[in-house]
This record gives sequence, structure tokens and C-alpha cells, in this order.
Amino acid sequence: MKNTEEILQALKENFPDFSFELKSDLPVEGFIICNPLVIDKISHFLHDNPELNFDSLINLSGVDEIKANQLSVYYHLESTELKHKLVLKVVTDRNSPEVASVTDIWKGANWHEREAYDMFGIKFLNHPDLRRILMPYDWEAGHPLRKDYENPEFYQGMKVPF
Amino acid sequence: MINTKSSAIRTEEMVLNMGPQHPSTHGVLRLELALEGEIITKVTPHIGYLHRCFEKHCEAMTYPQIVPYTDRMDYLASMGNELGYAVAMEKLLGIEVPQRVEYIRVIMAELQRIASHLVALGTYGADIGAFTPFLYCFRDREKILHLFEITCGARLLYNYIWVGGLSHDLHPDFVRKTRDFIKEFKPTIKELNDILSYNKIFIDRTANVGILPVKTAINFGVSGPNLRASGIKWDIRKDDPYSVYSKFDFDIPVGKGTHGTVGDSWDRYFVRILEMEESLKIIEQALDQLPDGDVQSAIPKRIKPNAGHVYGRVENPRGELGYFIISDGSTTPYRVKVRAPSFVTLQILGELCKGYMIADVITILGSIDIVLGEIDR
Amino acid sequence: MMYDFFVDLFGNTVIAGIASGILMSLLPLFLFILPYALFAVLAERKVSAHMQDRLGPMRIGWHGWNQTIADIIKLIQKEDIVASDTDKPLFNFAPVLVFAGSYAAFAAIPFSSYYIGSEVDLGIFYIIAVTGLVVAGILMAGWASNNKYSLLGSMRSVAQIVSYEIPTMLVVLSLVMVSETMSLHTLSEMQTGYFWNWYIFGGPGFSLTKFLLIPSMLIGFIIIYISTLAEVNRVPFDIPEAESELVAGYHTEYSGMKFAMFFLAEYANMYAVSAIVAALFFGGYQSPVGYLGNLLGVEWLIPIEQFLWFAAKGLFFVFVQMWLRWTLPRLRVDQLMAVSWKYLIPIAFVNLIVIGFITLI
Amino acid sequence: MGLLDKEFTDGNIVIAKAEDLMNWARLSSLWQVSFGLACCAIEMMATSASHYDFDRFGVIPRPSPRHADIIIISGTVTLKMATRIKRLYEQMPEPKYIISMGSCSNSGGPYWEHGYHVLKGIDRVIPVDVYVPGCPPRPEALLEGLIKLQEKIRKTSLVKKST
Repeated sequence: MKNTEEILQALKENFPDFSFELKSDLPVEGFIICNPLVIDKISHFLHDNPELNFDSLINLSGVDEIKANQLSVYYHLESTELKHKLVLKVVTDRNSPEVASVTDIWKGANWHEREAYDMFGIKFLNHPDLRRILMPYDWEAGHPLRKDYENPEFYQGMKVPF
Repeated sequence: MINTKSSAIRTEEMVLNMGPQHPSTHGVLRLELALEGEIITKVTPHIGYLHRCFEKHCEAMTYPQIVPYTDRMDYLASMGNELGYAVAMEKLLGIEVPQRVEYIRVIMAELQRIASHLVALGTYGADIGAFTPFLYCFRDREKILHLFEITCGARLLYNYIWVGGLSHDLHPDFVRKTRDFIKEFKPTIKELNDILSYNKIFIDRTANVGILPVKTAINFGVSGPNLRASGIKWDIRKDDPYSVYSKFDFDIPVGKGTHGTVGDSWDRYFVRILEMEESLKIIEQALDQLPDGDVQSAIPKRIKPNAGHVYGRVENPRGELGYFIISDGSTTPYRVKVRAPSFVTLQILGELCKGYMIADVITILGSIDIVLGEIDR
Repeated sequence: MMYDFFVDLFGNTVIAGIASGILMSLLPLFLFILPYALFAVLAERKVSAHMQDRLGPMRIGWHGWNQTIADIIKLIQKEDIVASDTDKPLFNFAPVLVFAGSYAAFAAIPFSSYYIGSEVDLGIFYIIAVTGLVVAGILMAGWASNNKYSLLGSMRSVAQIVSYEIPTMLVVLSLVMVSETMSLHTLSEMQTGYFWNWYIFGGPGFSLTKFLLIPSMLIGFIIIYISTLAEVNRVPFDIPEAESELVAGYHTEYSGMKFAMFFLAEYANMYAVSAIVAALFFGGYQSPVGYLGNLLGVEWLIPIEQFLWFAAKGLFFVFVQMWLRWTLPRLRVDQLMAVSWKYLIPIAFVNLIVIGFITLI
Repeated sequence: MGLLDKEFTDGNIVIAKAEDLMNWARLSSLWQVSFGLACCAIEMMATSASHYDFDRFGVIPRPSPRHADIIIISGTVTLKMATRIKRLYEQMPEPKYIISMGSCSNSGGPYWEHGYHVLKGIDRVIPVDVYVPGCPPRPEALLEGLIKLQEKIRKTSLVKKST
């Protein structure tokens, strides 16, 4: 059982080159902000280190932070053995969002990442099968959960608005 | 003389498209099966046929308005969805709810768990070809729906558990009727076991089919009965208790591989039956301890949380249901992401089905018990 | 005897042949199969409903008795869809062949000692051979539909029927060995008198052989019942049309009356195999307790009684088939094959040898 | 082509009686495509199950659209699904009927405003005979919808309507 500060310490020791930032001023949970392009290496460490042993990715959610002109991804990790939890956040540019994929560490991330791609257009590098998942494959109007998304008038001849 | 080259029969993989309209895809799921004869070489699920834009609605609605939409995600376990949302929101707002509310919530969630498992078990029987247990399960489920109906007036989608309270107090007859139901229901579990669980053909069809090892399950993020069937005692009600679950005495049934290997389809099926018995235990205890009080006293007049984010989770019948809510300080959430158990669980289908036959795809798909409303949201 | 009557009437063997032929072939159809099939479909729904705490059809006629009539009239009205990519001649011919196969089997079934559609000496083998047409029809339907589900269903069906013919034949063979006849009529005649003369109880006469035969006959009965169940694609062997796997199997693409023909053929087949089981082991049309006609001295009552007994025995086995359908889950393809090749065939074979030895004594 | 495509220019007693028989047969044996979409599908299943028993009215679920007469659109129709439903409808043989069950398939239901992926009413894709309101409709409501459909079928005629 480790808390977020201890995990941050372990991360800083192991990856002296990478930048980490702990945010714990907002309710309810604190989280660590890391670099989007090395999140796979960090995840490998978190997964394989026997003292941390984060064997399960419970949730992965994309967020559109339009005011800061950035997209972010939250990772909720949990260790079923040691029973501790961790929230990671990566921030990427809104115009060319690129995040390293964690699919080969936690296979369950596959569809979560596809969903984030579908909804926000975040490109996950090295993802085995990055396609739309919920929206039709031929949906051309963009990524619907972005705050500036506008719905098309017609899709395949069907009127979309009420 | 036979020319071996030209006489060789050209073979190719057959791609069978199962769904979106298929009797046993449990909704509008489409599976693309690559077959060699009847043996599966690859399964590709295609989802999104029921994508109802839940998360977009959350960003446009105020916090209390979201509750009815949560109902419509996992429509077999609406009470569980509402409870999950309420737990997450109360964590974000930092409010305490009266004990009576918590007890009623637990009773409702457990009744809903039984109802949901009944549908899962019944449709599983129908998938395997035994149609009669399906109707027996629906008959018993109807009794639970009656209990919900006298409480809040709805049969399926309740809008009952609100942030900070409940929409109605219990009906005066509720406690008596629930006790009656428990008394009636116990023998029907045995009936279901006799007609389906211990049937030789049923065991042959499900045992040793679709074995899910614990390591793979955790790596994929599988939770709930599917994970427990693989032999690990992981239940959020015990491991990360919410509401008043820590006050009750109940077991966590796990798969034991009685008729095959641990984590096969039969285990996943039988864990659900055992869970129904445990739920009955919890309901009985909760009815005995049910305190008095006002169920609406803690409902906030205006929900306007501070900026921040929360991940609240509950043990739904299908596994861990989590709400990740980001608030920007206004009356509507900035972002809500739902960690839907079926969404995560369905990913393992391709892993489980490889090398089995078409009939086994149905067996495995039925045993992991998905609800499309929750997968697509 | 019908033929002789017409020869006397017309004085011409050709006309007499045609007339008796038409009468002989139409009679069982109109007098038995159609009403039976209508009744059986309704019975299936009623039986299943009552087993499932429901009522079944209630609104159409008294307790839904007109339900299947409405179904048939509706199916006649339906559009007959032939998809553009189907193999049209085969697609149209398949339901006819399936229905003809199961209908032809009725020709040799002895409904009473006075009425058999066609009294062939090789009756039992004729029935088993002619029901083979059903296989061809199903394969045709599956292939011509140009639908993957249909194709899978028909391939399953053919594999299944071919494998299960073997245990059926072995059991029939052992019966033939004991009774030394292949005519169903003679076979039924031999089991006359009371129910202890039935072959399930070792056959007519009282001797050591009879009592030695009883266990073998019981085994034989169980084997033939299971394998006939498989031959008519009923649960637990309904994999060709397995609803939850293959949508509707080989008749997925058929609509309207063609579908109805598959439907009727299925129920006709159910009765045909039940009739074979009844004729082989349960005394055919013979009454288990003697005839009222004999008691009252009214000769003409006997054939009617015999017919009723035969229908009752057949319907009982049809009812058991329905009962099983609504109780058991369905087997998988490989398990289904294993049941036949690993269990039924060896057991039937050993049973055949044992019966051979017993009859030699 | 179905029998109903032929219309007679004037009615007489034979046609009237034949018409009654045919209408009776069609309304008494409405086989449904076993096809569920969303929440309403659960209520549809409950209607077929022991407590409400659709079979009383002669409604049985058929897995193949080729065997069916009626399709119950039970739940939210999304844009991705709408094209498939249209295809499913086209595969059914005439005469065919549609019950739109629940608010979602009637008009988009609770998803009418922000549902960027929800079709706002199935009648934008295929013609509907009976609308059953409710979210979800109770089984009794669905039964009522079925009886309304039966009344509609009872009134159909083989005689061409004079204008």
C-alpha cells in the first residue's frame, strides 16, 4: 500500500530525465502529470515493479481542455494485490494530439484508447488497431466529445438534428 | 495422370457476420467471425450500434438531471448505475447521507443484482438451447420488478436513487413483501440448479470452454463475477467498501472449477447463482437492521461542486462501474467518463474464443454477460 | 385389397392401379398428416407454454385451437422471396423434396391391419431409405440459399443424419433378426394379443429367449429413440436449425409457403419416426389390452380401434420429443458426433451380437 | 408477390368473406422478428415471458426476418443501426408491419436534443404502423399496441378504394 507521494518518489528516482508534477490541491484525488510520449515507459515501470505492481488499468479517459487549448488523458491504475491506486494525467497539444499507447502493458487499454481516439481524436502511437469504435467508421464530422464539435445536418441521407 | 496442383481444392477462410440482429448477441452487437470449417480463428467485435451519447448529455445536463440517463446505460441494473453515480457525486460533494437511505440503497442494489443475474442466467440457458429456464427466470424477476414498482412506480428505469437521498421512501408493505419474496425465491434457485446448472448436457457445453486465467483477466481489467469466476476474491463491496456494505456479513463466491478448469464458462455461470444467494443474505440483514429517518433530508438544494475531479465506483452486477467526473465549478459537469464493466469485459471475447467452435462463441458470449447499452453508452 | 376392389369395379388393371394409387396416397395425407401437423404445431406451443408457466395461444378460437390454421392461411398470403443470388431451381425444389421425403415415409406405415398405404415386404427399410430424401432436400436448401448460416446448418444436418442412420439401422437389424421379417405389417401382427407380446418385452411367446431378450430390447429402444430424435433434428440434437447459433439454419432464407413446407415436414417426420419406434417395439397398431370390437362382436370397430391405438402411441412419442425439447439444452456439433460414433454405434453393435446369440439359442 | 398486391375494382360478397378470412389469419398470427435494441427490448422480452405471454395472441419470435410479419423497434435507433434496420425491414416478406416501441424510436426520446448519434424517430427510415409511447412502455402498453395493430389489419381491404 503506497500513497501518491511515495509513488512519485519512486518514479522520480527511476526516471531522472522525465518531468513529473504532482497536483493534489483540487478535490478529491491527487494526480501526477507526466509526459505523453513516455507514458508507455512509465507504465511499464509501474506495472513491472514488484513494489508498485499496478496490474490493472481501471479507466482511461480523454478530456478536452479547450481553454488551455490542450487535450489530456487520465489513467486510473490499481493494484489488485497491494490495493493501492494512482491517477496519472498526460497533456497534449490540441492540434496534433499524440500520446504513447499503453495497450501492450494493459491489454484492456485497447478499447479505451480507441474510444478516446473516436471521441477526441487523440492519436495513440503504436496502438495495434486505432479505428473509430462507437461512431460509424465512415463518420466524417469529427470527434463528437470535443467542445467545439458541430453535428452534421445529414448522415447517409438521414437527417440528424431533431 | 493426376495433376496434384490443379486437383488441390482451393480453400479460403469463411467470414461469418453475426449480428447486429442475431438472436443471441444480447442486443446489437456485431461479431465478425473468421472460420475454418466451424473452428474460430478470429473474432472481431464491432460495437457502437447503441451509442446514445451519454457523455455528451452529461456535459449538457445539470447534476440531478443526469440520474435518468444513468438508468439507461446498463438497463438491466438501473439501481446499480444510480447508486454508482450517487456514490461518486457524494464523494465529490463530501456529503453524508442518512443511514436509512444507505440501507434502502443497499437493499435496492442487491435486489437489482438478483434481477440482473436472473436475466443473465435465463438468457444463457436460452443461448445454450434450453428455453424453459429463461422463462422461469423472467417469472421470478417479475416479482422483484413488482417490489421496485411499489417503491417508485417504474418497472425498469427508476430514477430512484438521487444524489444525497431517494425519490421516495419505502412503501409500507415493502418490508413484508420483500421477506415473502426471499422465502419464495430460495427454492427457485434450487429449481434452476436442477433444471440447468447440473444438467449433463449443460455441463458438457460450458465446462472447459472459454477458460479465462486470472492474470489475463486482471490485465484486461475484467471485473465482477467474470473475474471472481477465475478464482480471485475481488469485490469492491469488500475491497473498497462504499455505502454500508461493511456492516453486513456475506461471502464472495469464487470459481472453483467444479466441472472443469477454474475460470471456464460454467464457473462464470455458477458464480452468479451463488451471488444471488449472498445477495439474499445481505437483503435479509439489511431488512432486519433498517433504521428510521427522512430519506430526503440530505438532498442538496443546488448541486454546485467545487472544481475538481472524482472517480467513484461500485460493484455492479456486471463488475466495477466507475464514474470519472470532472467538475469546473458550475452546475453541469465538465466531463463524465463512465468505466462500463461490459465495455472492458467484451474485449476478452477475441482472446477467449480462439480455437473454439461457433456454438462456443455463443456459450462464451453468454457467460461473460454483457449489456450493450452500457458498452456503447 | 383396395387394388383388388378396383380391379373388380373397373375390370381394367391400369385404371384400377391409378385409382387405388391416388386413393392410397391421398388418403393418409388428407386424413392424417395435415390435421396431425396442424395439431402437433399447436400442441408444441401449448405443451411448451404450460411447461413454462404460460398459457400459450388463447385468443384464436377456443384456447387457441385455430391458431395453426391462421398461421397456415397467413403463410399462404406471404410474399415469396427469392433472393437474386440464390440457385433458383434448387431453391424452389428443396422444400418440395423435403416434404415429399417425409410424406413418402407414411406410405409404408401400418396404421391398422386393414390400412397400409403400400404393403411392401421391405417396409422398414423403405422408410429409412426414403427419409434419406430429406437429407438431399436440406442440403439443397442450404446450398441454394447462398447464405452462410443456411450452408452451415445444412452441412451440420447432413453430417448428423448420416451418422445417426447407422445406430438406427443396427437396431432395426437386430429386430429383423429376432422377428425374421422386414414388413412392418407382419411385425405388428406378430405382436398381437396383449402388451407382454410387444418386442420391448421380448416379443411373442413364452420361453427363455423372451426373458433374455428384454434387457437387449430396452437398450435397443433407447438407442433407436435417441437416434431418431437426432434424425428429425429435435433438441438436444437440433443443431442444424439451432436458433441461438445459426438464426434458423437451413431454412433461414425461406419465406411464406416454402417455409411452411419445411415446418410441416418437420412435424410429419416427428410422427414418422415415432411411428417406427411404436411399430418396432410397442406392438404397432395392436392394442395392449385386447379390442372392444372383439368383446362386443363388432368386427368393423377393430380397425378404428387399431388406428386410434397407433395414433395414440405415435403421439405419445411425439409428446416425449416435445417434452425433451423444452427441457434439455442443445449439444455441440462435435459432442453430437461423439454421442453417435463413440457410444451409440458400439453399443448398438454389441447389442446386435448379443441378440444374435440369444436368437441362436 | 403477396396476395395483397392485387386489388379488386369492386367488392362482392365472396371477396368480402375471403377478405375477412385473410385479415383474420394475418392478425391472428403476427410473428415477430426476435430483435431487440435497447432498454425496451427487455420489456419486450418480459412481454413474451410467462407473466404477460405474447404467445396468447399468436405472437412468437422468429429469428429470421424472412419468417416474420412484424418487427418491433424496441429502443433507441442510432445512425449506425438505422441502415441495418432498413435492410432488415427490406428482408421481411410482405405484408409486414412495424410497431415503434418507446419514446426513443418514436422521436428520439430523451436523446432528442444532444444525441448526435441518435436517429430522431424510426419513421425517418421505415414506415410505422403503431407507435407505443413510454420510456420504456410497460408490457401492457405493448399489448395494447399489438391490439391496435390487429384492429388496423382487420380494416384492410382487397377492394380498391374509390376516390
